[in-house]
Amino acid sequence: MGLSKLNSLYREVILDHADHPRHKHDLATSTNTITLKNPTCGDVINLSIQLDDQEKIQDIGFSGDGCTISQSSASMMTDAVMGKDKETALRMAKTFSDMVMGTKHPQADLDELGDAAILSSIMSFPARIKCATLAWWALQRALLEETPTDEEEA
Amino acid sequence: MGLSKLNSLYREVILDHADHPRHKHDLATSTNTITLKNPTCGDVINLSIQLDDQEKIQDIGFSGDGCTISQSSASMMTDAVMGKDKETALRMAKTFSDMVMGTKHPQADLDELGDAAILSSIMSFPARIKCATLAWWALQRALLEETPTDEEEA
Amino acid sequence: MAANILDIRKNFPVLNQQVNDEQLVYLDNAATAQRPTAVTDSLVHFYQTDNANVHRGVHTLAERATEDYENARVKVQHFINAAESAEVIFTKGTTDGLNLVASTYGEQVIQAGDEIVISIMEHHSNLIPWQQLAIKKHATLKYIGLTADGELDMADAADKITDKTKIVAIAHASNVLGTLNPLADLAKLAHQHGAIIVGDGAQAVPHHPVDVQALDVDFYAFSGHKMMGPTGIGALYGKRALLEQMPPYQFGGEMIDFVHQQDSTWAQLPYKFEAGTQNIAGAVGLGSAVDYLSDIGMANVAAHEQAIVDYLLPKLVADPDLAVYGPHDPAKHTGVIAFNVKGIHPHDIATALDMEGVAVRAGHHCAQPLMTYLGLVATARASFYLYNTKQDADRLLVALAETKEFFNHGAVKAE
Amino acid sequence: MAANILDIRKNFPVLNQQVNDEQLVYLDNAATAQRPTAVTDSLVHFYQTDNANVHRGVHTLAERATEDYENARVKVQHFINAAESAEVIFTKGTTDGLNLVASTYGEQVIQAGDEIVISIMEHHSNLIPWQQLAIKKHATLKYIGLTADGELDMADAADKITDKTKIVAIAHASNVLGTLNPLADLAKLAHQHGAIIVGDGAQAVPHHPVDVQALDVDFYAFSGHKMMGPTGIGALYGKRALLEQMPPYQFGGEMIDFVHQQDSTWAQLPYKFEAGTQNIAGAVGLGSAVDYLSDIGMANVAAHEQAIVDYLLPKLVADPDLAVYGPHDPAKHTGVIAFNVKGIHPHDIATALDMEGVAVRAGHHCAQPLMTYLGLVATARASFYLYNTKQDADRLLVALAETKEFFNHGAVKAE
Ligand SMILES: Cc1ncc(COP(=O)(O)O)c(C=O)c1O
Ligand SMILES: Cc1ncc(COP(=O)(O)O)c(C=O)c1O
Repeated sequence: MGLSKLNSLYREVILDHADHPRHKHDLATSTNTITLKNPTCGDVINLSIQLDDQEKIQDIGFSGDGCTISQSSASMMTDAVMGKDKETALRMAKTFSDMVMGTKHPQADLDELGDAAILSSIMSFPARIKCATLAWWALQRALLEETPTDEEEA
Repeated sequence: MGLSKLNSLYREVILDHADHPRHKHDLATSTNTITLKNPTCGDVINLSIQLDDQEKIQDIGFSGDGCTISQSSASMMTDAVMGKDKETALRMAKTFSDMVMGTKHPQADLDELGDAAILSSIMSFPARIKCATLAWWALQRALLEETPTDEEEA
Repeated sequence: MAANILDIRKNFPVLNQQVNDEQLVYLDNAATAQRPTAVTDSLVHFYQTDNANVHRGVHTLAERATEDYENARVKVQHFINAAESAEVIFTKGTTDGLNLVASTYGEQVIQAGDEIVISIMEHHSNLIPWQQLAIKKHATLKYIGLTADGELDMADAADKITDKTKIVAIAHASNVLGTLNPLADLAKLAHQHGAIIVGDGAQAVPHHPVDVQALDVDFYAFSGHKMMGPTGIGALYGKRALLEQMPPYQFGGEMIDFVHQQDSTWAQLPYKFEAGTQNIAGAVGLGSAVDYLSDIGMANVAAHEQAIVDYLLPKLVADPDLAVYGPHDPAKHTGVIAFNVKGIHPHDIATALDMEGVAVRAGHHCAQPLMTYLGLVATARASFYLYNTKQDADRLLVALAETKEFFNHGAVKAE
Repeated sequence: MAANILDIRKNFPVLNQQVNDEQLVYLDNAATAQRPTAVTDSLVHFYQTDNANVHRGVHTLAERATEDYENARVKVQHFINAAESAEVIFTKGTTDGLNLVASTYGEQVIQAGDEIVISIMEHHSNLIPWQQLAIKKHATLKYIGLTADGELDMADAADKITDKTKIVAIAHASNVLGTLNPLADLAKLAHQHGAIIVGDGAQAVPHHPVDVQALDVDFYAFSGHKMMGPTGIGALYGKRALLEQMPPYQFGGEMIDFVHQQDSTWAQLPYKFEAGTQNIAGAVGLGSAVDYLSDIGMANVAAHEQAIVDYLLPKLVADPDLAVYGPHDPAKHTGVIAFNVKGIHPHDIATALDMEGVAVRAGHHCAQPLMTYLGLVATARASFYLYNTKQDADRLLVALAETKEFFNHGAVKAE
């Protein structure tokens, strides 16, 4: 029956991240923060990052509301980039967005994403791709210190 | 062959009126005048009427440019209304426009139109109905002393 | 009706397909309806026999195409009971029609300090044109709120509509709350204050008998694609006296009388508002959709949908895991049903239902201010039409139950 | 090409009919083209398999419809060689596209005293929007004239386009004179003076290879129905940098990011300019027309039409009873041929030719200022497309000879 196919999207690990999101908390201090909204569905993410002197992600946390995919993606993203330096994190964001759009990447790049690589399954659900990318997009823009337009700000 | 069907539209009498239009001249004096243009094709008619004290059409003349149908219709119209009183002429204009739109009229009304009644054939050529009605429309508006909008004026 | 529903479904080949290995249940009719073969046949027939550009053409195909196009206008006229066909302007759709009114009539009459009154349940298409007009003209945009059970608050309407109000613009039927608003009463109210009223008929014309003269609306816009017609066509009704005083909306071929180098004059109604080559085949297809719906009878269409609502709505309302928006009384609810399931995001619901072959929409339904007003970010929405059945409603109920099961523990267990 | 023209004609069932007991010869292609079965099939296929509203829909049909719609955009992009698909905006047609540019970019940049330069051969759709903008903004509308043989006068263009010029808007191909204007040269000229250039591609895209990047036009509008696509769909190309700085044209669903009660923000390109439900099936059909033309190859389409012009034009020019407008050199003339017959009004010609099954247009061709400039009120116009043949040209010649005969004495004798 149809619902069994859902398992290919909502893998156990995804549901687990959604139910028990990692790093879903505020940071005491942060060097880079951003709030982004997905206009299509209204999902929101507030992302805070603490970079150290070597531009390494010393701490990261998020808050916000959204669907299983966006919550889980944010959780997996924060897990994956914690402790990475800025450059690496930006490369991972690029790998992720390429991956969900179907652009091929070396396996090593995908491995670097950790749990997040599992979201390549989103490709079969085109309408949900934005749900998966919101967190990574926020990461990228926070690190590049791009200010969101007024509108994207919650 | 196809062209023979043209004879049903371009009857001898119609071609004759177009080739030798009656009353195609200016009037020395006139009580009612109008200039109308058919926006679709640019055809123009200048119509001058001399009404006497009893509101009878003492003289009528037209000038202008247009297709066979519009020229011939103007010629037949002026022939038909010459000497008629204003009320009769207005009734004839109504009969004519009803006729070409396919609305039934008593035979007596049609007879009153004289040669012009032959233009009922225009019904089978919907795109040309306006060519036939321009002159009658000018008559009506001249008699009712409606000023054309700036634009309709040549 | 119930007797021949299977015959009706045969007219919609698109329904006869599997989606994700399940028989399709199409419940996204508020977004767009499906088209009967009569409509697609009319398109193909037009293109393969009469196709030509309309008006001004002297040749036979042009005459036939013109007749087809103008006949379609007369069909639409009769369908909404407009006084004359010249009051029916073909547009691209509801959005196009509403923008036309805001950009012409609105531009002309709204001045600084004037008020425009809309409702909080408006679709963006009947909201942003007025919002932007108000911003541009330094006018005030006021919102009529809702009653506790999700209907338009008529007491608030009586408060908000004042002598300063120049335009009232209201959805005839809501695309979220499933309400049919009392447009005739609102028209009376608007007219008492010297305002005109614009009806957004996008969700009403496809599903209910509509009589623009009885409603006494000044303008009324709707879309072909939501009433089984083609995409890219719609109609705007306007009262002649208003249409005549308005400037044109777009400029180009067919809408002129005379064009000089430095000025131009405009054609008579309705052509003044139909610049350039129109969606001729689209109009013909809309005419054929009107024929199809008229043959069935709009009262029958409405009754069929009401029967489904009577059956389904109480079941949804009774489910403690569900929040159903709009009135809970089925008699006050159209076939547009927005809801949320506790703990499951509407996008997840829509994806899950799709896996069961049930097509619903999830999101803000182009009604963000309404979402904000209701304290929501999004909802799921199932919307029904003539070709839907009680079995479709059952399929929705079963799929919803399975979706809840899946997200609560099913999936994890399954892996 | 010549070898398979009969195969091509089989793709156009509408051509296979009798009109007034004669085999139809359709020579009104400049008004609208006919559609191959591939296009009507694509419409029916879309409606019967994928039909749904696009974007935001989570369910399978919505995903398929979105993919179909966006694929069509990419096809159009490649057809005119736009740099990216986001630079292709779907419109209702050329008129809609040109009005969009005048109402957004034009509104934004034109100020009192500025100049807008167009040509005297413009179609009303590329004339009145600029004329009305100039009137509204107290700007000056200037017209580039013609050379003695009916081509755009490039010396005059160099005079008229000055540093005060903000917008130049020119037909790529004339719908009366049968000229292909040097749009790339005009673009260079406009850019040298800091102006932008708008190309009206309505008569060019269907018949010639077009590369908007090579032309370096800033905007370029065309219609689907003149290039074998459905009615009610067209495209506007615009350079990203310009499109991004422009305000939206219409307001409604799909073109927003966030909507609050008193303000809103706009979606990214191209959606910012696509308010409300678009002509989704129309876009799919246009994509299929693009496929059809691309399969044949636009160079082949142009060559086929040129061969007919090479054959026909000298014969028409040689007839002392005919006045043929535009260049008399076939190499400089497209398949759009406007003419008059001495002593016979063009409407009478068109009616007579129709009796012979030959469909031509008569009138001002939505180019009244050009008619005035040429000292005419109207002309007849025969316009050719891919499916026309030299035999069609012969049928026109014979019918013209018989028409002359009829009006000179034939009919009277016949009665
Ligand atoms: C040169 C030119 N520009 C613009 C148009 C207007 O196109 P549409 O009527 O499809 O909007 C036409 C069509 O007649 C044309 O020939
Ligand atoms: C109430 C309402 N108004 C307006 C619209 C806009 O209609 P369209 O997208 O066809 O222009 C819709 C369609 O979603 C609607 O539901």
